[in-house]
Amino acid sequence: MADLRTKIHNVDYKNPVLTASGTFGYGVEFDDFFDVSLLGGIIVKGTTIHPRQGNAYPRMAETAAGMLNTVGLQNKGAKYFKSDIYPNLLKYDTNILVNVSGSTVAEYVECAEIINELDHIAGIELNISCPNVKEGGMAFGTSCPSAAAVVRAVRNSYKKPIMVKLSPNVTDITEIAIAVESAGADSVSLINTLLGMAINAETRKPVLSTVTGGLSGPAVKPIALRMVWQVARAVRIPVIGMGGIMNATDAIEFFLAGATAIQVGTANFIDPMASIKIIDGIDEYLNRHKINSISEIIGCLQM
Amino acid sequence: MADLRTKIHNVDYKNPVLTASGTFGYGVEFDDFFDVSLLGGIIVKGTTIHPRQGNAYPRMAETAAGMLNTVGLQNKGAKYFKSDIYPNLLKYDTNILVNVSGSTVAEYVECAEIINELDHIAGIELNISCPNVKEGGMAFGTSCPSAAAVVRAVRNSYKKPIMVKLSPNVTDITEIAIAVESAGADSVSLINTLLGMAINAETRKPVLSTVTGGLSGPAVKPIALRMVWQVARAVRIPVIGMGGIMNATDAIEFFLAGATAIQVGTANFIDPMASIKIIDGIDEYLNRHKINSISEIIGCLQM
Amino acid sequence: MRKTVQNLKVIANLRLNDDHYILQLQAPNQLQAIDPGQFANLMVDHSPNVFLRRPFSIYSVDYENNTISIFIKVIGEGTRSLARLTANSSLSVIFPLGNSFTIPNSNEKVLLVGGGSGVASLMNLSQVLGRNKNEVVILSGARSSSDLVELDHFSRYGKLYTTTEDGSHGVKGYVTDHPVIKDELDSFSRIYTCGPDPMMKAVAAKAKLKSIFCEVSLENTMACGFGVCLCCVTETTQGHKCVCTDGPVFNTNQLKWQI
Amino acid sequence: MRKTVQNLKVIANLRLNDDHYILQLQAPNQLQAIDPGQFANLMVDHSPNVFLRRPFSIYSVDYENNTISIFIKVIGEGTRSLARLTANSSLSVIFPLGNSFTIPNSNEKVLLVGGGSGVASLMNLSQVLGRNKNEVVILSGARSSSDLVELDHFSRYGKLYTTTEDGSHGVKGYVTDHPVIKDELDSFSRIYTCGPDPMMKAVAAKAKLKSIFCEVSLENTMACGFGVCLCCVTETTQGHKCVCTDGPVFNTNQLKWQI
Ligand SMILES: Cc1cc2nc3c(=O)[nH]c(=O)nc-3n(C[C@H](O)[C@H](O)[C@H](O)COP(=O)(O)OP(=O)(O)OC[C@H]3O[C@@H](n4cnc5c(N)ncnc54)[C@H](O)[C@@H]3O)c2cc1C
Ligand SMILES: Cc1cc2nc3c(=O)[nH]c(=O)nc-3n(C[C@H](O)[C@H](O)[C@H](O)COP(=O)(O)OP(=O)(O)OC[C@H]3O[C@@H](n4cnc5c(N)ncnc54)[C@H](O)[C@@H]3O)c2cc1C
Ligand SMILES: Cc1cc2nc3c(=O)[nH]c(=O)nc-3n(C[C@H](O)[C@H](O)[C@H](O)COP(=O)(O)O)c2cc1C
Ligand SMILES: Cc1cc2nc3c(=O)[nH]c(=O)nc-3n(C[C@H](O)[C@H](O)[C@H](O)COP(=O)(O)O)c2cc1C
Ligand code: FES
Ligand code: FES
Repeated sequence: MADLRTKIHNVDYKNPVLTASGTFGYGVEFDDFFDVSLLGGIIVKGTTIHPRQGNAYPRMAETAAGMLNTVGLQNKGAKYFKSDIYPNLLKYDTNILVNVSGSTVAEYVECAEIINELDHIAGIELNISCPNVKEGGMAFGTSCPSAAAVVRAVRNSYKKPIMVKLSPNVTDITEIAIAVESAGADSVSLINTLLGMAINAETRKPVLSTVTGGLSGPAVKPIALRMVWQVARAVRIPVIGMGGIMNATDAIEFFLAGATAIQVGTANFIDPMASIKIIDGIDEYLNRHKINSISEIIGCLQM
Repeated sequence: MADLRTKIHNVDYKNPVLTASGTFGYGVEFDDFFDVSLLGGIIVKGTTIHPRQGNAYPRMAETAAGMLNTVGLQNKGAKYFKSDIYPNLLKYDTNILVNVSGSTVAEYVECAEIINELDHIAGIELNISCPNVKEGGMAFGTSCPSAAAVVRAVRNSYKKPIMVKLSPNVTDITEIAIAVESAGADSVSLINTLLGMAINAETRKPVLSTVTGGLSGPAVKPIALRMVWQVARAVRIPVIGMGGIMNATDAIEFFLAGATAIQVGTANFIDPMASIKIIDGIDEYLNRHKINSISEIIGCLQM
Repeated sequence: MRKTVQNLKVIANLRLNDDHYILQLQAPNQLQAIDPGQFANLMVDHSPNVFLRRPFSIYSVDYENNTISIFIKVIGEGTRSLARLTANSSLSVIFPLGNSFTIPNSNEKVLLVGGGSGVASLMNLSQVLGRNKNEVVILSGARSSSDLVELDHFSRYGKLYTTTEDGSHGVKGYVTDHPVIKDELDSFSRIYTCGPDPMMKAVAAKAKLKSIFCEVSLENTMACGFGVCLCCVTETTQGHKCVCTDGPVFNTNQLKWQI
Repeated sequence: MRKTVQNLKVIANLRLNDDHYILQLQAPNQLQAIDPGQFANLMVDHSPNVFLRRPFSIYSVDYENNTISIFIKVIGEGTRSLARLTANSSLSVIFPLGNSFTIPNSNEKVLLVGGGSGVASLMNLSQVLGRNKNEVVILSGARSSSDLVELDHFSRYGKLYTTTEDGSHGVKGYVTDHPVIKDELDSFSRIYTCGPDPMMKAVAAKAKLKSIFCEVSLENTMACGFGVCLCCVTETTQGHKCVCTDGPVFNTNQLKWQI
């Protein structure tokens, strides 16, 4: 058994496999499948200060080796999370992070303040990259000043680690990463979904209610891997990689590119056991290559 | 038989199916497979003023529903094209466009001037979006001023239509499209490849000699379709769509999104007959839907 | 029953006609209770263009032999690929998923209205109702007689009527043109329906008019099938609800499309 | 012969052992000449993670029955999927592709050195050389005896020697440790080789030392296989050349890796 422990900022993770926001519910949906406490961490569903109905149906389109979604941050709001969901998460012996979104900087701050009151939450993942909301979301994450502004504001009122989730829909993701690092981010996670679109040729209509949506799955892996590699060389804070990770080999590629930890997203839909299998597979890889600890391969791409 | 004729700027095309630069050689490589004159047009290989060796091997990595390439504009230069290749293209009764690249604005201009001397060439496709060269290429296509500068300079010395090929590796592709339209582009084509990366987990090395490369194939179709849709609503000049088109249904989706014509790229590798099958399939679609002419579906996405 | 991901063995793939198949799957262990209306999410291997699983109602359950069967109508690459599965292959299945139909009291007379392959989600229900000693009437509507399959099977559990749009079997027209709905609706205390949206809406409208209890099984497109992606929502009187966990069965009074 | 895309019928898929298969394919029409060293690009259907075609040498040709065969060593998902093909399935094949080995004069004594599955590209050559009345010596090197297949077949066309790294068959060691190369190389006027890069380089170095004509067949990764993507290049004395059209056969004097 290799040493899978990793550290993101000042928080210890038993292993480097987290589940991505919006693809793992609140974890409880997976209780039937496996012991969720085996995970390195869970990033729960995108949470906003006010309840959100999300976008209209249809919200999903299957694409080549991927899918588009336009959920639009449907959630019952931070207060409901605190009162009704948080208590159910206390049973988990793993790091739970809340993915926080807002339409304005003030909303991000208000939401983060509520999460700040919750002891069993290890940190927040600041989502400045959701492509499926009219206001806020990706609009913040695609320019350096606005990205930095959100992070700075939340930094002032949130005490625990802030992971900032970056958008891939930008010309130069390292610029944004550097901006949020300077503004006080403790780590960055990437990538969120790529803005895409699907059309039904027979009906001549867009498939999604909002026309465009966010692309995820193996289709985006080459782009995600490139961005993780670029960002890991540009910032000093830890980089958490995701985008199309389906198995342990994919995960290893992200570690080599410089990710301190990874997140499993769309794979959870196809195989609910994916994240657990990935943990086992990483261990198997390290043993086979006679590597003692995961830290020995992070950023160790041989050029 | 539906009317497949389309017009890009002032040039008539017998049908809206062109083949994408770098995926169809000079056309002659397909003579064994089918009568190349049946195509709406051919965009020949990326051409530069000076001969280029291109990048080192390995230049290719297969990815989920796609591939990465880093050919790096290997070609024998514009003069060789004029003397040795152009004469072989005279036999084709279709529109032939030359894809022109350069490391500096001056190189683009010099190259375009040589192509300007060739009567049987219907226009140039200005490649300001190649992700696989150290100088020029995508560097021009990712900022409005530099994109406009190249187009303006070439516009002064090239007399026939200029199609400008846009990079998807940008925050807002409509800005670039508008910039090149203002600078004198007669049409825009999109998308070129997305910058990606592949790692071999076993060897712990990048798969490509240049580490990063350009992603193409069905994996990118949702992104391409979204960008074509956005650009078609932002500019008045014709938009030529491409990115992951494998069959006629894919092509129809691009027409609905607003493409006046489409280009077939990576599909040529997997099925050399793909472009011809797409022409037939478009005709079949139009007949089945009782639509007389391709022009009746361009941009006709029902919202 | 706790939902699980299991590799089931294909014991048979019965071809009913060109477009309709019944896939029989063997579970390795004792099946726990599967309620009528619940569904399974099937992995499609060996199909380059299918990325996500495909949801199907659990057509019937055999607790003695620990087998379930799935009724498949071929409509695209995923169903085409499943239709090609041969005996002894292995299939990854997540099941049982979703809620289930409300079971009436034993004496009630109930109507099951299936449109096209939607009728599949009513088979397990009809068996349970049969065992429950309900008076069951089944109305199966389709475009043409070739879409009407497994009629013998259904008629074992209740009185069976059919409609076809082209008149090739039963009453010509839509299900709502059938006398059972036009003239006899009052005699039923409950209606259960599954099929194309317009059909379900038409049936629900009739039920509402007569204030008859009506449940529908919806078939929204799904990414996960177990409540985590929030892609499969339908609008209800209480906002967006997931078809995969809050449904697939809804009382039509809850649904926004109820007129 | 003009290159074509054809749907060939699988007439048999012979399993030699766990990892090695011979796929026999029937062409619908009369085969034109296929030269030794040429290859075919095979479509892999029903495999979700395989996007591009896979190139394979044309192992042998039967002009009477219009069949070709392909030797497949399973190394990843594409080859695994091809190994599963059953008789009567249809396979899209682009062929014949690439250049071919130079055929010597009839009296010449030639050495064929194959490493692992690289030996496959030498089968057709050995047949042609046999017919050409050459004195043919074949040296087949592999990791272990289980990688040495089709030996009977090869020995029909020449004198066959083997080496294995683990000593389980023939001489223990690499092909370059075999007496035929160590001691008898002078007796050959030509060497043809295909296998892993280090092996080909070692053989080429010996050939150069003795100034013996030496051709290699390279196996660079390919996207198209017919000269349009420029992905498969190798460095030569005349710059980058495409392995799929300028090769796969190169005289080692042309190659940059020739020491
Ligand atoms: C809860 C549930 C239970 C179901 N039970 C059954 C069953 O018992 N038997 C059965 O045959 N089918 C059933 N279905 C439908 C089945 O899931 C789809 O037919 C299948 O997913 C299609 O996959 P495909 O790859 O063949 O088609 P695709 O290639 O995915 O789709 C082909 C075309 O059909 C459309 N389409 C696909 N799925 C749906 C849908 N659910 N609603 C509307 N349009 C759709 C697509 O947009 C596309 O135009 C059920 C669906 C759900 C959600
Ligand atoms: C001209 C030519 C002729 C060939 N002839 C034969 C033949 O007759 N019989 C035969 O069994 N094979 C032959 N090959 C090799 C064969 O094409 C590959 O084994 C096959 O493409 C692998 O596909 P896969 O999907 O199984 O493996 P993949 O999953 O694609 O690859 C598995 C691993 O092998 C590596 N790999 C794949 N292909 C190559 C390669 N060509 N060179 C180096 N590493 C590679 C990959 O990087 C990966 O690490 C030939 C190749 C070429 C170019
Ligand atoms: C259905 C769905 C919902 C998502 N919701 C969120 C969300 O609420 N917040 C967020 O930051 N990312 C969200 N994401 C993005 C994922 O967390 C992840 O960044 C992305 O899917 C790429 O990883 P993958 O390819 O492994 O899925 C969502 C993705 C999907 C597919
Ligand atoms: C191997 C390869 C080489 C390419 N070379 C060029 C080129 O020289 N100039 C150019 O503008 N685009 C080049 N492209 C990009 C294609 O023309 C096209 O924009 C891209 O591949 C997306 O379309 P597709 O998904 O249909 O392939 C190349 C693409 C590939 C795969
Ligand atoms: S399909 Fe994912 S929540 Fe219903
Ligand atoms: S594989 Fe495309 S040029 Fe050789």
